[in-house]
Amino acid sequence: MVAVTIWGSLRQFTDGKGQLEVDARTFKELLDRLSQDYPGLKPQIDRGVSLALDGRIYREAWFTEIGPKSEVVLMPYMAGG
Amino acid sequence: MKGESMRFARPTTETEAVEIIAQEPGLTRILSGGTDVMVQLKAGLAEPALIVDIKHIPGLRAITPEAGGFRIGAAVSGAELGEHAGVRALWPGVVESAELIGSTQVQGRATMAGNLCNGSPAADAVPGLIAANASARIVGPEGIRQCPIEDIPAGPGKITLAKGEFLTSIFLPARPARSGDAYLRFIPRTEMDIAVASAAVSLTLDDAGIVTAARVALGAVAPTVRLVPAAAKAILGTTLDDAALAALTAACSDACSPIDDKRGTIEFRTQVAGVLAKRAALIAYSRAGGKK
Amino acid sequence: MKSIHVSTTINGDAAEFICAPDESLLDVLRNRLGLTGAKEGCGTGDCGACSVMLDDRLVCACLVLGAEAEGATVGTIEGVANGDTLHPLQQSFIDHAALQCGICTPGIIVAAKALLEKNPDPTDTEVRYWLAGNLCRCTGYDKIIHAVQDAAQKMRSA
Amino acid sequence: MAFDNAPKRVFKVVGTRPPRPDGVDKVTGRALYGADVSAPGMLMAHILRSPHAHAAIVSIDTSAAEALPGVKAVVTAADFAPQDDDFLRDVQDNCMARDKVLYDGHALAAVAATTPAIAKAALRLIKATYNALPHVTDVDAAMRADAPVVQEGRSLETVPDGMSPNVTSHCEFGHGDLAAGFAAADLIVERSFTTAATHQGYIEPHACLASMTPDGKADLWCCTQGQFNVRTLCAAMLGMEASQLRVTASEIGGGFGGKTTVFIEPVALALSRKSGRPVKIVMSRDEVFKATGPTVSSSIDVKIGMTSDGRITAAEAHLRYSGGAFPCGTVDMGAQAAFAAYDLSAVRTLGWNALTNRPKEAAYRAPGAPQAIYAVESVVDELCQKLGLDPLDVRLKNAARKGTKSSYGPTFDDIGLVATLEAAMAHPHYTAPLASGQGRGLSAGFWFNFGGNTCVSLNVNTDGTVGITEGNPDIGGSRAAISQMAAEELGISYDKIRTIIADTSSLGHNDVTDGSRVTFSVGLATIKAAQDAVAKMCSRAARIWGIDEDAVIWHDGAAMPAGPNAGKFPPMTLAEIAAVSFNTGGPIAGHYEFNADGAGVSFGVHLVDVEVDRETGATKVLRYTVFQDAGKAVHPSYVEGQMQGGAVQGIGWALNEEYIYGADGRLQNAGFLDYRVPVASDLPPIETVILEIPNPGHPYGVRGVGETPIVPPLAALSNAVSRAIGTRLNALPMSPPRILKALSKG
Repeated sequence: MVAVTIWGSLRQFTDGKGQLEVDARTFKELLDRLSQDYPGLKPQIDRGVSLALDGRIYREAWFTEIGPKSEVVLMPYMAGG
Repeated sequence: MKGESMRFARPTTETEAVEIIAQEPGLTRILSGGTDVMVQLKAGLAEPALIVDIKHIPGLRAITPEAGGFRIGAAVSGAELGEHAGVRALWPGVVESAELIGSTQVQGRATMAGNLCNGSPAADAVPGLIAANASARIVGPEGIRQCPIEDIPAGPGKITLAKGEFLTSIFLPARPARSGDAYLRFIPRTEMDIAVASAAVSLTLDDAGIVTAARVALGAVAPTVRLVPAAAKAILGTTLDDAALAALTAACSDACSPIDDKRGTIEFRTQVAGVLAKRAALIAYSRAGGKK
Repeated sequence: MKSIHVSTTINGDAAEFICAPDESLLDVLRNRLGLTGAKEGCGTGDCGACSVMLDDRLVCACLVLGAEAEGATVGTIEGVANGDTLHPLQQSFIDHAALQCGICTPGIIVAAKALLEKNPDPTDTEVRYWLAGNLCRCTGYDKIIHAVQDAAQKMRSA
Repeated sequence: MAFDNAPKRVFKVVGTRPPRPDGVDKVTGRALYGADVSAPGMLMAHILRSPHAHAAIVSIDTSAAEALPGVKAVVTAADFAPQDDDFLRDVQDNCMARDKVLYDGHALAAVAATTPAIAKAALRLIKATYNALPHVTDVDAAMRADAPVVQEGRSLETVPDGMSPNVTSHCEFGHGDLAAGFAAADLIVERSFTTAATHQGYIEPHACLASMTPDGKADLWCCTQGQFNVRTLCAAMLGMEASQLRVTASEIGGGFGGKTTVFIEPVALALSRKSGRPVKIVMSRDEVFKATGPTVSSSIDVKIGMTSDGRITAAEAHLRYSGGAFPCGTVDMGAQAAFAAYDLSAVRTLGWNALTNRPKEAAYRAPGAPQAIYAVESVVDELCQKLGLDPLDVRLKNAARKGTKSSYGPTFDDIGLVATLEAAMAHPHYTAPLASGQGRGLSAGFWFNFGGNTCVSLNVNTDGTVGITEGNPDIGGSRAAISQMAAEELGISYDKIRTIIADTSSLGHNDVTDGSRVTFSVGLATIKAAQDAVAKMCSRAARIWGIDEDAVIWHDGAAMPAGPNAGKFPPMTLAEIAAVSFNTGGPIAGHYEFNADGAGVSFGVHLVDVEVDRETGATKVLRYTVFQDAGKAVHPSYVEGQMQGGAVQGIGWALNEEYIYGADGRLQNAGFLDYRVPVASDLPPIETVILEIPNPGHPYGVRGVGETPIVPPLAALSNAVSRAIGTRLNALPMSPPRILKALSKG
């Protein structure tokens, strides 16, 4: 299981929880599991999210491996100039 | 359709120019430096039927000494004017104001006459010319006439020249010893802007440093560049002491009837016009040999 | 609209073209003569990207009618290098990384060349005011000023 | 063969300042930009734009225009494919209005004709009938319940009930107990700020040349930050397959984020399809301002609590951004970036985006961050002033560092903020004396930096030279940096390498040149492609020598036996291996494609001195110094150039640049005369101090550098002006009328 921190405005879809326990070993598994367990998050996940793994930001890499002790933070998908 | 019937003429005499212009019933634009005309064409603000390039009329690109002053041809560019040591020595404020029109590139083309005839209340060259009591030579179907510069602007984008008339030269008069002039404008940047407010002061001193004659003109604070006799009166008979400067500043602010627009507010223009007049007066005073 | 036939001199060579009465010199250079080194950034004389020399005066080609080139001499960025030898300003702009996107560069080099011909030893402030009509959005102008001054120094000692 | 995967720290080519490969083309006028090419039989097109801020389109009658001699095609929204995807539909509707025009300048029809004059004349013959609607251009006004509604039904599920339909998204970030934090503060300052929309102000207007043939194949030449993105968007809008559309990126005359989307490209393609002729569109400057993407405008509240010794106890920000007439996610980035420079135990940022009748926002250098950080850094400065604390001390005391839980969630790895602050503290600028009427301001700044999809090919030529094919338009010297990294990795000299930018048919997908990603991501791919080629060259050498591949290493531009046991052979240089490549297995090439991550965040600190004329409100910038953690600076001149250019764009934003709307909702200043970007004479030298804190996510330690420098100037200038005049200013730009008004009140 990994602990995923979500951002504040998504808590309305997770019964107010800011951190979710998910059984996932990769970014893809994490997204699938979150969409399944918290259907309210699916629209945001479909629009795009980034994943910060131990401080490093991954924008869309499905197979990024997540260790059980990793710090996992969900972030909106971002664009630059 | 734009430009469909547009003609371009390049007369080589004044008479020829007058005839060509008289024959054109539609909108005519005189091209000397072209820095306003070209912008109007680009923006579709003007769709002239005739463009008359007056640069090839003899004398229109010349600066000629006359009666102790100078006659500046209507097609003399700011850069050419700035390189003329004689005019600069006699009317430094006028020359500086002409040199403030646009960039170095625009200076290579833009003329005082064009700046005047464009009719902008913010025209940089105009307050200085009015303060200098300059006049314009105008030709047209009815012949030649001389006209004080302050009688030419008629409102934003409007001038008093009749259809068929055009300006051939500007005359800067001689001036007494111990005279000086100066022009200041406010722009948000250091270059490349249209004046948000401006002021020109021309004055003459006696041996004691007392102002014996003065003319003050303001730009961008009314529908036309405005001569402000009350402001001149405020400094006449003074040595530009603090009280006189305060009276000048107040008279200038009182003379303002500006608008709020993208370039500045009524409040800002009114306040800054007074400040600029005060600062210009001090420069003119120093140029006239006055010691503060 | 009747086209006008114009005979002129561009970068030292005789040139002829026809143009519409309301056509700018910039459009003529770019669209009729294939000289696309002068750029149109604004078309209203506010950016300087179309700087060229007209009868030895620095001007914005967008503020000149093509018809006005009759009998005149025009100098563009394409004529600044001497054959395969770059002008010292051109070399200096490369050496000092005084360009990023490069769109303003032709205009700035033409303008700076006009400055150094008039004033071979300008102050930084003089360079900045002379070039105030040449907008550059990439560099913040710092390296441009260095490049002009370095070229000026090299030209003085050449 | 074996690679040393340890980060490289000693460089031969990286860190030097060679001439850029496109330099001569660009100083001689030879470089071809968007508007510089023509095609035989080419038509010129112009676009009809809305004079209304907001109106329903009742009808568009193009028949008279079509009948005008010389007109070859007219298109409207009906000529584009219907889109199901919200994002694509918005981009398309912005290119050509469908049912409503949403802002002054919104396109609704286009004409291609044999001459530009005919095309313009035809525009006047198009009869567009409008039903004018109430408009709103101010973000706070747009959020009110009774505001005119710009678009219905665009609110995401994240928006709380009861808000105006103009509010399209809501976000919240942060951690900790705010109430407890504020209770622990000795002083709390709470202020509201506004920032005007600004434009990227690239000097090159958008331009393109499209050519589609009757068999449905098309070529598109355009100035863009990303030709692959242009292909994706245009193919979808035209209903084409990607393979049939080849997009070539011209040289690009500035972008800064503004050329990361499409405006005229699909229109030119549609006109070309309809007319059967090549079609060129070049925007006027007026069109660029009215109808391409400026930044968001913003209204921001910030509340920060501090102890009397300068420790921040709690921080909160509410950001209201408007990205114009279409939904916009930029506020998410502003909300995440707002407090990134601080190590905070209690922090919360809330953000909302609201629709207004303004053009659709496009990215601009660190999108969303300058506005938020301006507000935060202004309040921090006011706290420092009120508590009598040194503003750099306070920032150091609260600085984010390795191990800090960032305000947006993740924990920071190696970051350079503390080093940057210390460099500013030690710099003579910080302690130089100031005269009366002058003020000194500073601000920290931050940007995330991105990686992204990247694909690079590297070909070893038989004469020992190397060609690199990459897919990102070079907007500020990246070809030089890419060549440098290849030279470094291959061990050959810089001048043996030529890097070119591929069209979309010549290379796999590359994301747009944005997010400060190119030197990082394309550089990384180039290094990997070089390693791929090196592996092949080692293999060729091994076969020539008849030894095992693993017994060959690459050193200093040559293959050599790994040790005495591998055999005694003199090193074979790249040129020697290349010369016999046809005999040893054929051409040698390296390739790499990936989706780059690990870009590494970047911090900067700016110091500025100003003098304010108290009678006119004019601000003169006297001295400016930029400090930035750039990671390894590959070509330091171009790193400095990014720092200087970003700083000056920020100075413009702070002092004079703004979108000015009239009561009629129309843009008042759509030109460089009244949209006042800084000119050379406005500025002092911009001094730069590069700190090279290596990015652990890159073998050379490279970080993105392009975006961070626009972030600090806003607050640095505001703090300097506020200190100079003794009154705090809370709105940008600090135009002279605003400063004079503040002085008369203060």
